[in-house]
Amino acid sequence: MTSLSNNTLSRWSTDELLCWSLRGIATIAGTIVMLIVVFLIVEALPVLHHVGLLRFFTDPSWHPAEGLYNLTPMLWGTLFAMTGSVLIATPLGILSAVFCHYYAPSVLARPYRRLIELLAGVPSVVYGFWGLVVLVPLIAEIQPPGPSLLAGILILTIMILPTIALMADASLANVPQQYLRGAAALGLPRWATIRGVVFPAVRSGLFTGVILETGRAIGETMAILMVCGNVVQIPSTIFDPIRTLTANIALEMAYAIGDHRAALFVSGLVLLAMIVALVVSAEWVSRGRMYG
Amino acid sequence: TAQTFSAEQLSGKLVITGASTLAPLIAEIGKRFESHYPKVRVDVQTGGSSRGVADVRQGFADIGMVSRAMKAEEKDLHAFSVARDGVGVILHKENPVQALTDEQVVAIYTGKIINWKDVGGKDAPITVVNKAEGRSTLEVFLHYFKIRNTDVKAHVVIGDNEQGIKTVAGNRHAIGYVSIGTAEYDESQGVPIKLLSVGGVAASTETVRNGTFPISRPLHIVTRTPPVGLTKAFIDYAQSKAVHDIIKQQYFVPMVD
Amino acid sequence: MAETLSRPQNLREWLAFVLVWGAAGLVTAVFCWLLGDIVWHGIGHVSWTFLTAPPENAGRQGGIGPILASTSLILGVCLAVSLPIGIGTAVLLAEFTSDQSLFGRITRRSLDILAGVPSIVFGLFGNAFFCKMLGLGFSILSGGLTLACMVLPVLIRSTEEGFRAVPASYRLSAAALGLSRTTTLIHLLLPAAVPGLLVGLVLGVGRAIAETAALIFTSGYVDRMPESLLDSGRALSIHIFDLSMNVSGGDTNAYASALILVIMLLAINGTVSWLATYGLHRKIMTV
Amino acid sequence: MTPVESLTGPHSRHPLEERPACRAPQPIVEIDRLSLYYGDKPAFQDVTLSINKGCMTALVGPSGCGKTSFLTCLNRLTDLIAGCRVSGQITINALDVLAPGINVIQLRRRIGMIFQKPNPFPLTIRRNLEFPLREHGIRDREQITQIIETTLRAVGLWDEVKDRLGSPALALSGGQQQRLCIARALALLPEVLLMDEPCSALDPLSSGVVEDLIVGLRGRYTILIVTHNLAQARRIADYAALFWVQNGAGRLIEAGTAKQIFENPRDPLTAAYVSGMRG
Amino acid sequence: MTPVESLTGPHSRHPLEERPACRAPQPIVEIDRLSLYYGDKPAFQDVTLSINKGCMTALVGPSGCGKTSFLTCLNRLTDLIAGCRVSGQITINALDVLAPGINVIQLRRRIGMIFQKPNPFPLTIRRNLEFPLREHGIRDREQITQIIETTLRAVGLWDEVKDRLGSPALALSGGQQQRLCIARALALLPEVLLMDEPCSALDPLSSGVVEDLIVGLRGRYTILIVTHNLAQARRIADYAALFWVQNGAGRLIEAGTAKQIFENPRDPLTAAYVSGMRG
Ligand SMILES: Nc1ncnc2c1ncn2[C@@H]1O[C@H](COP(=O)(O)OP(=O)(O)OP(=O)(O)O)[C@@H](O)[C@H]1O
Ligand SMILES: Nc1ncnc2c1ncn2[C@@H]1O[C@H](COP(=O)(O)OP(=O)(O)OP(=O)(O)O)[C@@H](O)[C@H]1O
Ligand SMILES: [Mg+2]
Ligand SMILES: [Mg+2]
Repeated sequence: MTSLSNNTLSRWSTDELLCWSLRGIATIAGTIVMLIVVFLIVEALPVLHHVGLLRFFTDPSWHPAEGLYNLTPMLWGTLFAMTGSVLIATPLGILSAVFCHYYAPSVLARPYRRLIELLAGVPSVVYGFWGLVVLVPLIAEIQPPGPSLLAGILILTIMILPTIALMADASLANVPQQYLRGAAALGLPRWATIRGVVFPAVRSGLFTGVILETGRAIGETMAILMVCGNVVQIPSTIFDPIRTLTANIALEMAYAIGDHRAALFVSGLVLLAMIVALVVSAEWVSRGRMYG
Repeated sequence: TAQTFSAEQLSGKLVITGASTLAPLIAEIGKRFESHYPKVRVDVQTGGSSRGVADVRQGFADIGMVSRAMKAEEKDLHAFSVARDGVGVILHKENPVQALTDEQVVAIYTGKIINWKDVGGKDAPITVVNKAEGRSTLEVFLHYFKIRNTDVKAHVVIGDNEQGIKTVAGNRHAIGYVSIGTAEYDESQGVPIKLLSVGGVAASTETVRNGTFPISRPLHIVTRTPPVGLTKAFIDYAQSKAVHDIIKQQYFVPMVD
Repeated sequence: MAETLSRPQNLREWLAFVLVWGAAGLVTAVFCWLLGDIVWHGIGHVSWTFLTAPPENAGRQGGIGPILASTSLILGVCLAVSLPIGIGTAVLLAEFTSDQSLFGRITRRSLDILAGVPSIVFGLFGNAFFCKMLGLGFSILSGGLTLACMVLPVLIRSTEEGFRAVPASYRLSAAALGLSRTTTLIHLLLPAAVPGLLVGLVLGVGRAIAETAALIFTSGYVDRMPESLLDSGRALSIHIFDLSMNVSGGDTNAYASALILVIMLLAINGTVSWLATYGLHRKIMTV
Repeated sequence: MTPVESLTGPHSRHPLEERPACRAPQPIVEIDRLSLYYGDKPAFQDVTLSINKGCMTALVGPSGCGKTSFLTCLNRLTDLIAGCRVSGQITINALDVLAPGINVIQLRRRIGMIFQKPNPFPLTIRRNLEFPLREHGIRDREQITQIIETTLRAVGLWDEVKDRLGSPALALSGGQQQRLCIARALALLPEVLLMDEPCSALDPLSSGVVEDLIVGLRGRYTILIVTHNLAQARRIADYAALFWVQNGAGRLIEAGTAKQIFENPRDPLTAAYVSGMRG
Repeated sequence: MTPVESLTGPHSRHPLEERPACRAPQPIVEIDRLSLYYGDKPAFQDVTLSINKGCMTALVGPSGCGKTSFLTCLNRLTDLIAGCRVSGQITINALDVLAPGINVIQLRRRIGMIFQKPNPFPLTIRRNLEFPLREHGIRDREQITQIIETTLRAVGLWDEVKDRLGSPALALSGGQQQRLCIARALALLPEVLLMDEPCSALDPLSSGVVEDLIVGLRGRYTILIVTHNLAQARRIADYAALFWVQNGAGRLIEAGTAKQIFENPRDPLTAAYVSGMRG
């Protein structure tokens, strides 16, 4: 990679101006994160003061109206829903992009891409609504009650699929032609080329896609609230209802007061901590090489 | 009443925030109010009862909407009830169970009865639909049946009424409780649910209105200081007979006839 | 390139073939199911008056005219704010910061975190910060700004990928001619990075137009035709949410509104890619 | 021992036809009235040529006359290019190359190709060689290790890389990369090798090494080599063919033995090209 | 008229010093103990060399010995490479090139550079030339049109492209693209021209044309040319310098007049290189 960073010596003021204003702009992104963290902490402070952080993990249950604040089941709920959907959506999304580039005749590739772009913009309430009236009754037929971890995973999968699919699509478009021609000249069949040559070449883009989709999966609120059942428990099967941290906030924030309200902001903080853990471990996995 | 002000005297913007249950009703009342007083604008926002209380206290809103009885620690606010709302138990339409005693409801909600055959229905597990912590429907329901929320063994926890109705409509073995007006309307529209009578009284807006139905909640609007001027005019208007048709249109029950 | 005619040769190739087509088929099927549902229930209510008239009786009757206006304004504010910031940050990360530098790492990590913040937290934050602290109240401006914060990560990340895909030779040859970095950026790199930017834009617009939780607390619930950016305005997705979850008997209009939203999105995505291919072709002459 | 003799040793994993030396001209590739169009634009037209078994044939001509396009017809790489249309006939060892139903994968395995710009995959050195072998059904670990060593020795790369087979192939120098690409092609035991200016992107030292390697392959493989370097063509080729652009499309101007083309050209264009160029 | 004489005509938009022929050796670029490191790895070390005004100096040596890296020091393109560190001293016309505070933009304007791979911008032919001119403050439409014609004539491209100045530069052939790049550099009236193997990516016909062009520039510009083609270096250079990798870093082995280096090399490495290579 080339970088212009060392070239601070030029006397061209426009360049300096540009560099510094870009830095200013970029700082905004960082500042927003800071502001959000500070905001969450300030709002959560009262309850942290009263009950301390530990009880959010050791209390017998989540009944904030009665002073019980255990968040652990929701932490698991969030983790299960996220993991499940990322595990399904990632291969589906990547295969979708592969379809567009290497399998679909061009008359199909274009509308298919458009279709995925559309999926990216359907509001989460529509997904949730559809899940509630179509998907959940279907699941209820198999194994009551219907609203369940499974429903959440399926809806989340549809929702995050476009993110990974479009990112993968953009990365595949950048694969140097010479790799493809080299592979073809060796008589490598299509899938072998994709698996052996294309995927290694687009690691960085795929990785970015996974990070973004995971973020979206963790953060999704409305749809998950409508299909997951929202019972605070650690699920023992995928047919059990769960509640995620986001659903917890959305569900109870509207009518919560005092410590209950502050406790919901602790949910937000815990969620943020989860995201930070995710980002850090992603960095650790890639060891800084993936972004190159 | 509202007619004490002439259309010219009143002007300005009224910000109302609070319970989402009340928002469509107050918004419609606001629109009619605006049509009487062209220089007035009524902005209705949602966010929940607690948000209404908080916003009014901070002076961020002129009026708050609270869809429950006022709590002890909210005595600093001035509350005005605008309508009532009954809470009724619903089942899927195909469920053969026609009535449940209060004890049976309690047993179902506390997990002592988990199969419909124990209350005269088919052999199928019961799906218990409960409301989320903090919702006034929940509080009213629990209060009437004298259940502690920690004892409730729910299979699904929901937020808004429509979510409850859609959940029960999509699961033949579910039991839930929602706002009676909403349920009545949906039932009339062919949604496969049915309202159960409670304590022998049929659940309908009619029984809520005449006071015989035992589970109901008042819908309030609140202010921080005693209302004057525009705020007072609006509150008076919202409590007047002139809006009873709107209240009925939104499937709530007017306070007085 | 698609060598669509050659048949899979061995078992693994067949399996992959089936898998890829299967995945595409599955996605298409789910999509058609979902969209078919919306179209089926909604198409009957879409008419010119539905598009222009104000909602009546809490949205059960009437149209969505003011709501469309508010939605466009919110989206406009969101893009007007997030595009410059997004592109600027992407440029900084891709062109002016090495992968190892502390500033770049911190910014990049912050963005990853921002991407995972749930929209409801954005909503509460936007309400506290824009509505109350900055005194913007419930307004289209607050809503647009909150959305801008939300779409930034996706916009920046994909634009950055776009810049990384530009060949290094452009930068070297421009520098060797004594062109300033500013010029190089504006005239060469930016046009060449547009494909990446477009992915970001499509994803960002999609996310912004579909947002509910963040807007309830910021741009508000008022369904009057907005007169200024400081007026409260109800977004289409909130309207859909309210009709389907809060207003009994609102389902059909909810479906119709969802249909309009999908059509709106189609139009936006179409325009964006048209602008890109044609507008770009005038500027950048790749053959 | 020339580098390639070692190939016939442990490497002969299935009965190979005796690799033919270039003595009696015995056509292995027959090209009949071949034309190629990109969309409506012809790249070359009406080329009729036969390539003899075990011989090295050099294709020369100015830029854009369709040499690369011509090579890509022979292994059907043209299939990858949207809007590319080929007409005419190509037979390799009695196989009709342009027939729609043939097994392209097998065809390409039998015809190796080396590109102008070295194009190792973004994998390790070992994986670059192992991966195509596995795809072509060679699974045995030991055999693969064996083949890797043999082919790397054949291209003179073994001593340079044997300690770092696990490092990325893209970290090699240009010349090493090109030799790796040749090794990769040789590992599949092709019958015909197509080389598209294999040395032109390399410095003279590496270029010299690669040229030595190619000379070492002569007589063992049927080789079709495109080169800009007339001196090189003269040095190493048995046969030569000159392409030229006429009326906007490439044409085959003259073909014959290298000796005849370079010393006794019949066509005035050929005479001008082989004499007037700088080397 | 050599192609370049026309440059001094309508093109002399500001008083130009008389362009010097290469007669009396008069140093214009002085390089003193220059070393360059990529991270910790040295690309070349301790190079001391002076370049004479108006002369053509050829840099030769095997791949990876640091020739390209050396060129990029002279116009500070090294600034663009993360982790690249340069030590030593370079003076061009008394200007300390490596001083932190100098105006790099102006420096690069005075030092043109041509790359191995032709790299026109993805713009029209006209915009390729116009765009740098505008950047350097030449705004007058007519003057720009004038300069475009003059430089295109100077590189012998005018007749080929005058009717399609508005078409994409990337649609030109390789040789045309390279000549366009040279025109683009010449349009800025540089004092020194750096050329990094300007012909190696071209076919012999185009390569010949470009070489003719470079020969035409000789004596008009101070030119530093990297080439793999020893025959070419011999033909066109006044001076020559040989780089070689020793102990993992490039070194300057020998520098002198082209005649001396090619005919009477002092260093045995030089002797081996200039004799043993293929051309
Ligand atoms: N994919 C393509 N689409 C359209 N035209 C092409 C394509 N590839 C090559 N051409 C055109 O076809 C003609 C022949 O190209 P080709 O690359 O075969 O020539 P070449 O003899 O190999 O040239 P060179 O020596 O420069 O490699 C040229 O005019 C070229 O512009
Ligand atoms: N950006 C870079 N980062 C790290 N190492 C580099 C970089 N560019 C070049 N090198 C290394 O520096 C050394 C000198 O490279 P350079 O490109 O200057 O050689 P060269 O003489 O121009 O070679 P060639 O004839 O192949 O162009 C090589 O070992 C090369 O691998
Ligand atoms: Mg070619
Ligand atoms: Mg070089």
